Amino acid sequence: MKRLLVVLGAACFVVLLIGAMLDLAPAGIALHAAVSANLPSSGVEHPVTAVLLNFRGYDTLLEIAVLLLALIVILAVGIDSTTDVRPAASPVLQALARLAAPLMIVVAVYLLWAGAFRPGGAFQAGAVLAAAAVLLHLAELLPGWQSPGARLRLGLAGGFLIFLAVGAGLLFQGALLEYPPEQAGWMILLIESGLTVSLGLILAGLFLLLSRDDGDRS
Amino acid sequence: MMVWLILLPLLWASFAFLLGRGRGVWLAMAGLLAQLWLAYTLAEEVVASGVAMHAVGGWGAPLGIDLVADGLSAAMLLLTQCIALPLAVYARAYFKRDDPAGTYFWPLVGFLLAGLNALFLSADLFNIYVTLELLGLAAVGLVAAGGGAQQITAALRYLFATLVGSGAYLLGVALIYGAYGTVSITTLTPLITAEAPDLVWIAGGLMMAGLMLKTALFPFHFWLPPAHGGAPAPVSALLSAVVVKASFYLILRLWIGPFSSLTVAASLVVWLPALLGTLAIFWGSYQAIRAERLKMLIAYSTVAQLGYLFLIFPLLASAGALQAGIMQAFAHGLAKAAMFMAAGALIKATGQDMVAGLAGVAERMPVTLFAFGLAGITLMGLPPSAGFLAKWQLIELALSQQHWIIAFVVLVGGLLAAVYVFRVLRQAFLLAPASSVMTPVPRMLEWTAFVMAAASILLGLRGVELMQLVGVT
Amino acid sequence: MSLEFVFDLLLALAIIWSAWRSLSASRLDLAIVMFIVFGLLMALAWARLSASDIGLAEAAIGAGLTGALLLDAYGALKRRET
Amino acid sequence: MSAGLLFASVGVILFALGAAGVLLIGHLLRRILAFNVMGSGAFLVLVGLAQRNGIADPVPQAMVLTGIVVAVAATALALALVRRLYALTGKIELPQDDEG
Repeated sequence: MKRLLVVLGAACFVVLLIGAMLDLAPAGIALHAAVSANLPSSGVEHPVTAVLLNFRGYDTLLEIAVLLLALIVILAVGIDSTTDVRPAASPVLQALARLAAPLMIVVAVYLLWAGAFRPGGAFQAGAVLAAAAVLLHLAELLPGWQSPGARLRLGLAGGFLIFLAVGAGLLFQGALLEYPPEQAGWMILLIESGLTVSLGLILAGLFLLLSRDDGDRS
Repeated sequence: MMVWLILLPLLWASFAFLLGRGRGVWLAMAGLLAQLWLAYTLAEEVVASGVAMHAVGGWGAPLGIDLVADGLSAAMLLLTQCIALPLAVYARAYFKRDDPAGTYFWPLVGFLLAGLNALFLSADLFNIYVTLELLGLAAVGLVAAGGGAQQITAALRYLFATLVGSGAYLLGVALIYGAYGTVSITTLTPLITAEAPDLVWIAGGLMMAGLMLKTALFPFHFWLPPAHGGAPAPVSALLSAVVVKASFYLILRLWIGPFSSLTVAASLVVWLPALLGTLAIFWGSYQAIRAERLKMLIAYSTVAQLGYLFLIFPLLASAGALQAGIMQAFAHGLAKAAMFMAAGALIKATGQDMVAGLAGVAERMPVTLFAFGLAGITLMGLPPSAGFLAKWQLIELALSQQHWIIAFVVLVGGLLAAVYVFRVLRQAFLLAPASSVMTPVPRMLEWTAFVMAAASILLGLRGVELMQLVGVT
Repeated sequence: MSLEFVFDLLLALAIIWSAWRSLSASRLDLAIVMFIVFGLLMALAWARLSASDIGLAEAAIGAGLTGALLLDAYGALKRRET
Repeated sequence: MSAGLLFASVGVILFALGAAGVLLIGHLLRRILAFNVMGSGAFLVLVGLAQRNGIADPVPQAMVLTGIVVAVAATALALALVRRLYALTGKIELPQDDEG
């Protein structure tokens, strides 16, 4: 009964909403034009990066807070620490991981640098770093995390704190995250570099914390 | 200045995390004290010189994100900081050194408060989505932290409810952006008033439904009692007193702001929230009267008290309705925080959570019980409490607009509240069985609860200032 | 009907199909694999919407990291059972 | 029909599919999958509908990037809770009775 109701409701919703979307007149405001017009004073050349770190940088600041928060919640909830055994990694995978990991770090740096002009940036770079960590973990070259020590915590929160510090520093001479146009370039690069490292660590941490019951096995 | 209300909690939360497990109490206290001062100064400034605004990044809407503090936001900010500081004092005494639920308490509370303050200040629909997620995940984390199977189950139920709620909200925002090309509330309001295609109605419905789910309005209340009833007392207090009010605030803000032309066009729509609110009052009170566990009783009372907030929607044509709603939010916030704090002390002392096990506490813990009773007076709406002021104004407005049914619901709701409050008090005044042992609890737990309860009464005497603040638009 | 539109239409159907399979597959491991396929098809859709930034992020985070998290959780549940 | 509108419609279907899944599926890992499908649907609507005239708009694109990161944070958190629940109770479903 519930099943039927939900399915019927979902179907009606789809029909109604798609119908309404087809009827829609063009939007009155074209923000992409405003983005292009202000791109020269944003400090970067790639419009998406400009929106992410300048025009709507405040969204991104809060989003990093959400990510850091999720990691803290996982630490606070605690995963069971019973050890269990997973099949040993093959030597082929280990050799592959040793080869791929440095390469992935190079790719991350490239993506970070490229983000100023073309698709790429801190998120993609951080994700690649995290992927390298996960690969190393699967190849058993990097243990799962138990409880992060002081240095690791600094790495996890560092990118967010740099972002927060730059934003707050700018508050004293204007608005939150109001970069002076001539200095916006290096400030955004500074923030993005910090974010790349921290995002890489946090995203890797989400994985390494969840599978930490494998860490203390050997 | 208002920006610091967001940055400060983010800062002390991060530093508390850097310090490590169980640390950061004093950092949090200092931050909370500063936040209280900031919120108070902001409220004074809003009363003196009107709505305050901050264009983040210096761009201004619609390209950038605006932060706006009007009377409504300033009042909610003040309420949040007023509850957070005493709660922090309480929590410090509540969590023992090695309590697993307290290990990351301070960073989580910091992020929660940052989410709340950011939500109250934001004038951008998408930015509000991010603040909702920050708030929701922090709240779920606080419920789950260090908990057993019961808490984890409650946290998962809460998590899915809050995620579906923000998902619906996000789809609404996507449709709004598609229709108008902006998500700035200030820019949108005249655009929606000028022309609202069908799509915008669907968007409005999705956003409202999502937010009602997050506010636990009947029949979306299923997740609230286990989460608020199962969490540690300081967490329950924070969630019941302010977190559910955040999504209510958003409903109100959208209702009287961008969607005001829609709600005027469909006059029957205004009765839907009021109807659900009425059902919430009856169902929540009924469950509270039946509840066997003390904290479940208080949690169901929250379901009921949230119902009052939704009774104001048919009355919003008069300016006083908004003030009555915010007064109720304040009264319930302070009283419910006090009740959960008192309950935490009682549970620690008696070592159990049943209402039936409270016999004898009147004699041994008079301060705590007095706090519980004072908070109960506010919930019932007896003079001179803030709850009385809110309910009295609600009844007056309802009668002046000939909606006698609303006045009737308010009166009956007050009587039902009296039943469940007296159920607890009566039990507490019974003689303790000879076998009962009570562990002494830190004095701080009893007195912070008392201060909050007293505040919920005394606010009734200072209601004029609050109403004046809310009136600034 | 242009060739591009035919491609988009096929992609759209493939996305819906993979989403449906990832929710309805009776075996959990198959469901997760279908979800990863869904993520990769989504990345393709983002590229078609000239949003390669999202495409990159979706492939790396949406399909990659989420997929790894899900598979790891599946493995943990599986190992505990035996 | 432009590519934007086509994918926006796909987004609506995915959202409805995911939402129905979250409501109907008891198994928590599958419910997390359904939540992710629902989120992806909302993201497609956001970008697709905004680009229905065929012009790329970086603003919703940036919003979706933000949304994807938030979604992965929520997913990881949900998985942590599910794994904790499984370790404590051996169950991957929530009990039916919730009015206790």
